[in-house]
Amino acid sequence: MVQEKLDDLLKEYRGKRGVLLEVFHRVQEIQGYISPQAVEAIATALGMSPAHVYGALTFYSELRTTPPPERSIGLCGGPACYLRGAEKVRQAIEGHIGVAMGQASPDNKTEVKWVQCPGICHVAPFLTVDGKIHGKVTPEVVPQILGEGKER
Amino acid sequence: MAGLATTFGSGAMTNSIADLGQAACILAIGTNTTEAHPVIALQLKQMARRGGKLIVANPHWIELCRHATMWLRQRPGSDVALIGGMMRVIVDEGLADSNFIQERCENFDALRESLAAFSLERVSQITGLPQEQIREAARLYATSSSAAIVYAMGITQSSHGTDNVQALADLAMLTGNIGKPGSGVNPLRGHNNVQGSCDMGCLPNVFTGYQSVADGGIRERFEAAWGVSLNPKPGLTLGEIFDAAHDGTVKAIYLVGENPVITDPNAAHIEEALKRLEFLVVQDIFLSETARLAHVVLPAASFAEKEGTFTNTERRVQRVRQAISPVGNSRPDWWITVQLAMRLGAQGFSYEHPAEIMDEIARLTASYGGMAYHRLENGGLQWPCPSPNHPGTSILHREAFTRGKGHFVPVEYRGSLEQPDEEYPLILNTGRMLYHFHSSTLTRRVKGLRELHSEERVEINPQDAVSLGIADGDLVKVTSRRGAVTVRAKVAEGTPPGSLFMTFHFPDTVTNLLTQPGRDPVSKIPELKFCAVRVAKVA
Amino acid sequence: MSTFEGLKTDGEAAWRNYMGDTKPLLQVGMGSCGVAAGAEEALAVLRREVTARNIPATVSITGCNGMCFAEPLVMVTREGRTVTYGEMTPERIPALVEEVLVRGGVWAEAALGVSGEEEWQGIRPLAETEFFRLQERRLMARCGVIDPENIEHNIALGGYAALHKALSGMTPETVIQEMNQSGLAGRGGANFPCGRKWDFLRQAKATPKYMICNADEGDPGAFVNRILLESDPHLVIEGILIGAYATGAEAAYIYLREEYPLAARRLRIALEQARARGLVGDNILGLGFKCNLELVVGAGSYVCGEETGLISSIQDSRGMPRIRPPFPAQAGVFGKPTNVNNVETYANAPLIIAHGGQWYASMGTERARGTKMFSISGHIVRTGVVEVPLGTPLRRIFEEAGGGVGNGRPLKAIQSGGPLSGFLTARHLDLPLEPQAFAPEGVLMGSGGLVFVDEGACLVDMVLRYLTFAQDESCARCTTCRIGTQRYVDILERITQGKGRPQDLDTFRWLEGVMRNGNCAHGQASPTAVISTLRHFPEEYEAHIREKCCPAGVCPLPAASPALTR
Amino acid sequence: MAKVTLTIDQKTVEAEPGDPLLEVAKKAGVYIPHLCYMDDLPSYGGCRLCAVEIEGVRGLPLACTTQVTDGMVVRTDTAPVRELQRGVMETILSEHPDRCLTCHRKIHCLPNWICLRDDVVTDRCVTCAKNQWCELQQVSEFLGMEGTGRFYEEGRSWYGAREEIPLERENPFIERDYNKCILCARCVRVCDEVRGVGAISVTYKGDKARIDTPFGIPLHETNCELCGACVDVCPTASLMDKTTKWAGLPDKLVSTICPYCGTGCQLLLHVKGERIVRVSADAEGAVNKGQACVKGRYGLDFVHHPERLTTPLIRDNGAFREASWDEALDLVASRLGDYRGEEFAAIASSKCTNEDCYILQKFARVVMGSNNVDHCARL
Repeated sequence: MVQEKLDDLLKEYRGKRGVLLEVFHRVQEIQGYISPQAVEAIATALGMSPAHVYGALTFYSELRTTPPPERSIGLCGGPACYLRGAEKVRQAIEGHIGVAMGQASPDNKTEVKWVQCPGICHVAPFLTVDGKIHGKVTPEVVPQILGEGKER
Repeated sequence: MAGLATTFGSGAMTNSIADLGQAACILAIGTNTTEAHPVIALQLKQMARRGGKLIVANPHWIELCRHATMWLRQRPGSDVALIGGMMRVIVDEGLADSNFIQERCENFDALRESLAAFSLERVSQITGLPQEQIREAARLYATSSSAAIVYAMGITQSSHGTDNVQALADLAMLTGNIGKPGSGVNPLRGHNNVQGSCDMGCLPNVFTGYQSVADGGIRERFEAAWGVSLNPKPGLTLGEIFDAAHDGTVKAIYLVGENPVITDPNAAHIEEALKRLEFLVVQDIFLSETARLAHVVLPAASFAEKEGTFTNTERRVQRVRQAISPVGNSRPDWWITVQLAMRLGAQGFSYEHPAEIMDEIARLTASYGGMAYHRLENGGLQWPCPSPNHPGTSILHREAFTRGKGHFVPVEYRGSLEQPDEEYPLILNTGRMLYHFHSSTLTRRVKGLRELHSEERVEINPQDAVSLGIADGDLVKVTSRRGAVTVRAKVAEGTPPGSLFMTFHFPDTVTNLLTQPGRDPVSKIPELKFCAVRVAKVA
Repeated sequence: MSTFEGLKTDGEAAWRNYMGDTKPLLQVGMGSCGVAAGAEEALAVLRREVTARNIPATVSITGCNGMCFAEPLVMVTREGRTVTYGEMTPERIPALVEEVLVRGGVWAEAALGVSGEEEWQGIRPLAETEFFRLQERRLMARCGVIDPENIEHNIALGGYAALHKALSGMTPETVIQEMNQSGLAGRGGANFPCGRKWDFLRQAKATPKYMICNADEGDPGAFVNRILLESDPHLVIEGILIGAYATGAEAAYIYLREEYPLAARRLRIALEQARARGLVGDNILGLGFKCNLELVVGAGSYVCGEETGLISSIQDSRGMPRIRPPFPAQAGVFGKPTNVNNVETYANAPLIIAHGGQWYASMGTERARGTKMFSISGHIVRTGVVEVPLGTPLRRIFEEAGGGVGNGRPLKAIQSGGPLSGFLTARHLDLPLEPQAFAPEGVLMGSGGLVFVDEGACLVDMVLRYLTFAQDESCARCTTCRIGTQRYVDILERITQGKGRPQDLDTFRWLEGVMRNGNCAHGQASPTAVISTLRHFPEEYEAHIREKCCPAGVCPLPAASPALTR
Repeated sequence: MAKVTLTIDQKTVEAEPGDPLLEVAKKAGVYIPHLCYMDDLPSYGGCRLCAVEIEGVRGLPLACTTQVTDGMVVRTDTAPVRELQRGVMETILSEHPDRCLTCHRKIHCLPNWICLRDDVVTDRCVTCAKNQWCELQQVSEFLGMEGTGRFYEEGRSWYGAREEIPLERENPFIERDYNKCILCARCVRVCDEVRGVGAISVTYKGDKARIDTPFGIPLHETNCELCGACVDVCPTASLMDKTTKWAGLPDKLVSTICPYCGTGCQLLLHVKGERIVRVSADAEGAVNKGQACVKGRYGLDFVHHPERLTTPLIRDNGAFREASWDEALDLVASRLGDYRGEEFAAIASSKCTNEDCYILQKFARVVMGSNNVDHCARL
């Protein structure tokens, strides 16, 4: 299924240039990440070496080389969030779910990561859960947002 | 190499390796360059990197395809049709170089007439390629400012190898792609010194520099130089020698550094032939499968233990230098042969050093006339190098062809000798891989290379694998009309449906038990790239 | 092929219909700032209320008008006057509907202001509010006014007229002349004269030429480009096309950072609409000008905001800034001549062409012409985006538009220009907002991000964050940048842990000199945060290193020196 | 195009306009320290070492990215240049062991001597196989570096709490130790730009940046051809020939031609006593210009293989026995004497030298009177 979608997708881009980022985005949409097989296939379709593709892939923080976790928690690392208490929110998140910033739980259920500042500084500090934004977060509301269930 | 000789008057690579990188377009056909000639492949990749057009024609997906502008996946054995089709497009669309044809070539009308049979409909049918692709390839090749053809054993090891080569030569002449930088017809030789051993007259019909033994004048010169009278009758070719050994007409063989029991087609026949000899002496650096059949084995020194020269595929004569003393009691080949000659009472075999042998070669061979060791110190010289001040020749046929005018040979498509049928439905192709060489006499004695690949694999397309119930790594039996081998399967996307691929590197799997002995009528090269087989999983 | 006149007529009709004489128009501010504050839910509730109660009203969307602090915004237009309501969270929407639609009045307590110059139903004009009164809204004229997903609105309010003017009545040379005359300098931070840059590309021989819009607004705390792209994407597209015409570029890319998905969506819609109307493509407006415009979305890399990093990224490679020479104007994307400008730079072009370079140059200061957008955030009451004439004192932005710190603590520092720039002190509030005034203080004015920092923050710790960012985003080409940023991080970390050594400050200055030798601005300038704070806030470092204390109480150290408490 | 004339350290030099200054200086005999530049390849500008002073140019531009122009006046040995170069070097060395520079005994030590110093075992210079033939070490010594300097024991620098990167030595020929890597990307560029393979790439960014294969798989599972070109260009001990890294410096280098395919690559045999301890591609090679393939570079061990034939063998009652040359040659000569004429055939080898081949066919024709001589050119 995923393989077929990938094949169809790559047919569309075969031999083109200036499309690698778009291909990455679309493959990630299909697979949730960019697998070793996908890197091979992209390389063949676009006439590059697999290492070139992988080098580019790992250059970008938003592209995944491993399957995505079930739940992704992001905390903004921008200055407004920092100034408005993101550090304390980070500690609250880590304390609540038991996963350190920049890590995923061993079962890959939950990850916690810094996200780049998207310029919505009026809701600082904010966190995202699977893309949904929770603004003006305080350490006290973190358990409410993240719900029960400490990741071990 | 007979094909090129007919057309141009010389069978060697017309241009140089470095020159390939300068081409605007390269047609690489019947060559898996990155595996078999990795360093030459660098030039092809450089050319593509600089924006040149690389056309890869190969039934198999090869690494070079990654760098190619076009990949033509013609059916095995359909090269003449493909080239004929390209020529037809070039002529029909007025892309031929009529000045070049008029001034430098002859017999064009015959070629043009022969192209009548190469309508794109028919060519497309034979090759399995869309007409548009053939057209595009023809245009790409013909309209580039310079276009080179590179080929290797995929073209020559065929029952119609001479046809293949002549068609390529026609294609080059048709577009004026001869005698200028970045062009030409460029066979890539398999062994370090194939070119040299041919140049040196290790052929039954010629002395050094392709001087015919049947030509009285030439023979007289050699008789004068060597101080004997010489046999005017051309000798037997390799295959004929083994046949004659089988029949008993040849009774003694002095075999140096070869392992035909593994490398020749129809290996069982060869082994039998050698066993029937009254006397076999083998001279080698290892006790090869063939040496095991000998009456006497003479230990030779390796390349690192002697002085000499090799002539590479671009006709460049380069110095081989001694790095260490001969291992054990081994001796350089020339020295051993000289000892035998002296013991047999011959005159004219007293050499102190290989440099003296080269001086004798230069005296007797026009194209080597200007070669001498002191001139070969820095990078060697490319023949023809007729005189002591001549700088060597990087591009042949610049002003005129060696034979005068370039001779167009009409093309005719012939199928391979053994077509697949119900009983043997698949085509077996054989070739080389990067990590081993020939019968792997040398490479399997290198630990690391052996670690990487130590056994034969038969490559099979995923489609065929599925329909035959074969999985990657399964043990399968490959059977032809001549024999069978058992080998592990490797399911490979790059192998075309209906085909199998094996190397001939591993003595445990004698691939050449399967291949067929049919040879090209002119060049006598066996059809190693095409035979009908069947494959089945071993229960 | 549509003529411009036809498009204009259609646009105006659509706009009239939209604004409506009979039915009230309700627009929810759907910038990502609005969405973050709950605008999507607010819109849903509004739609539901209007439908359920069967009220004749048009419910639509608009972009952000810069008042992010008051999101979600709802603009209600009736009788030609638009009242902007702030903090219209889903819970407050029913009340709004009740007050404004059912009763037909206004909700004065929730109203931020009204359009136009006079008071209306007891609501003062928005333009007179503290947030607006220092602003000169040119680039942002349509932000928060039109539906950004509707090209007709943009055209009705003057969009694409400048492009039409250039294509139908000006040569590329005269376009560049106007640009030169305007004095417009690049808004991305480098401040290079735009007209001259375009002229380089125009004079390049090789073809095709490429025009690239740098929408990789990566500076944390900067979001002026986001507001423009989300609220009036066609303004930017028009500017790029004018640039392409002036330079002879046949192809253009907008390189957008991936953190702006809504801007990507708006740009895709805008491009589709523009293509459908012959405003982008092979024969633009039937005037024989060809320019294809593609959107490329990044994937999370700060250095792709550097123009050559961006070019590498478009070209299917790691977004590593390149070695110069060759410069992009000689060999950029795919080895062809290329020009890269920032979003806001392009957005100025239609204004300059429509009104003339002279007109444009009359705004701003002698050495910095025109208006500039700034995003203000951090310790400030009103977070948002303003557009002011260059030369406006920083203080007015902080105190009037921003409303000051607002928490009782005094202002300590101002971070301007992102991670490759540094920190100013409260003493610098009287600096005029022009790049030339910032430079002597060792800081860049930058692309428009201004972050205000109060006394509660520890600058050593904050600088450590900036350097960590610079380190994470180093492309890894230059040893000086890749390793130099790591050493800064190591030493800063040590200092915040009370393990600072006196010679560390000397190492900082020395290492900056080594890093100046880097290839691109990232490597050269990432020590600026350290160096500028060393210059303006030496006491913070002294306290951490000598006294082993963190006066702000942020670092895991005593808040005051043991010596002092004794 | 007309040549340009420039001055480098008071030397007047002629060059092609547009040539990289670094290369022009090198040809003129002026050494400018560098670690990432490679001849004939586009400049990478990564190591930042090759700074110079150019009259009329601001700052200290890099010699590798500067294209020479007429009248250029260049100085490579001024105090600001050296100070910057040492600064860059100090930065690089903060991520690299520096014991080979700091040991007080190094002046007395020859390659591969056993270290008697009592020091941390894992980073003594003798644990580095590249000691004394390391480019990084040479540049350090040229610049008079005395070690890591001010970053010694800093955070994540080499002597700090740096996490060790596991070695990759699964493939038989190339050993990769990225703990010693300075990310000059020479290996990546030679693999991509010269070899057209691209098996490795710079991956990730910032402090996570590392040269790697896709997903870190072993080299031999990638499209790597194990040609060793990366090992040749590595300026540190990151990439080493796995089997011969400890062979040390050779007694002599012998230039010869590869015995495998028909390309004719010129190789350098590194010889110690009667052993070939390492093989590299000869930069002077007319065809290969410093390149080779896995067989040429790593496939010549057969020369020393124990199965080499070292003495003539004569079959006696079905089995071979060793014999002296005289005995074997006499026997062969006497037997062959019986088959003069067309009963005799000689089969030559396309692996032998021209001289060997010439002599063999001359033997067949002159001594044996037979034209039955052929070889395996057709295979």
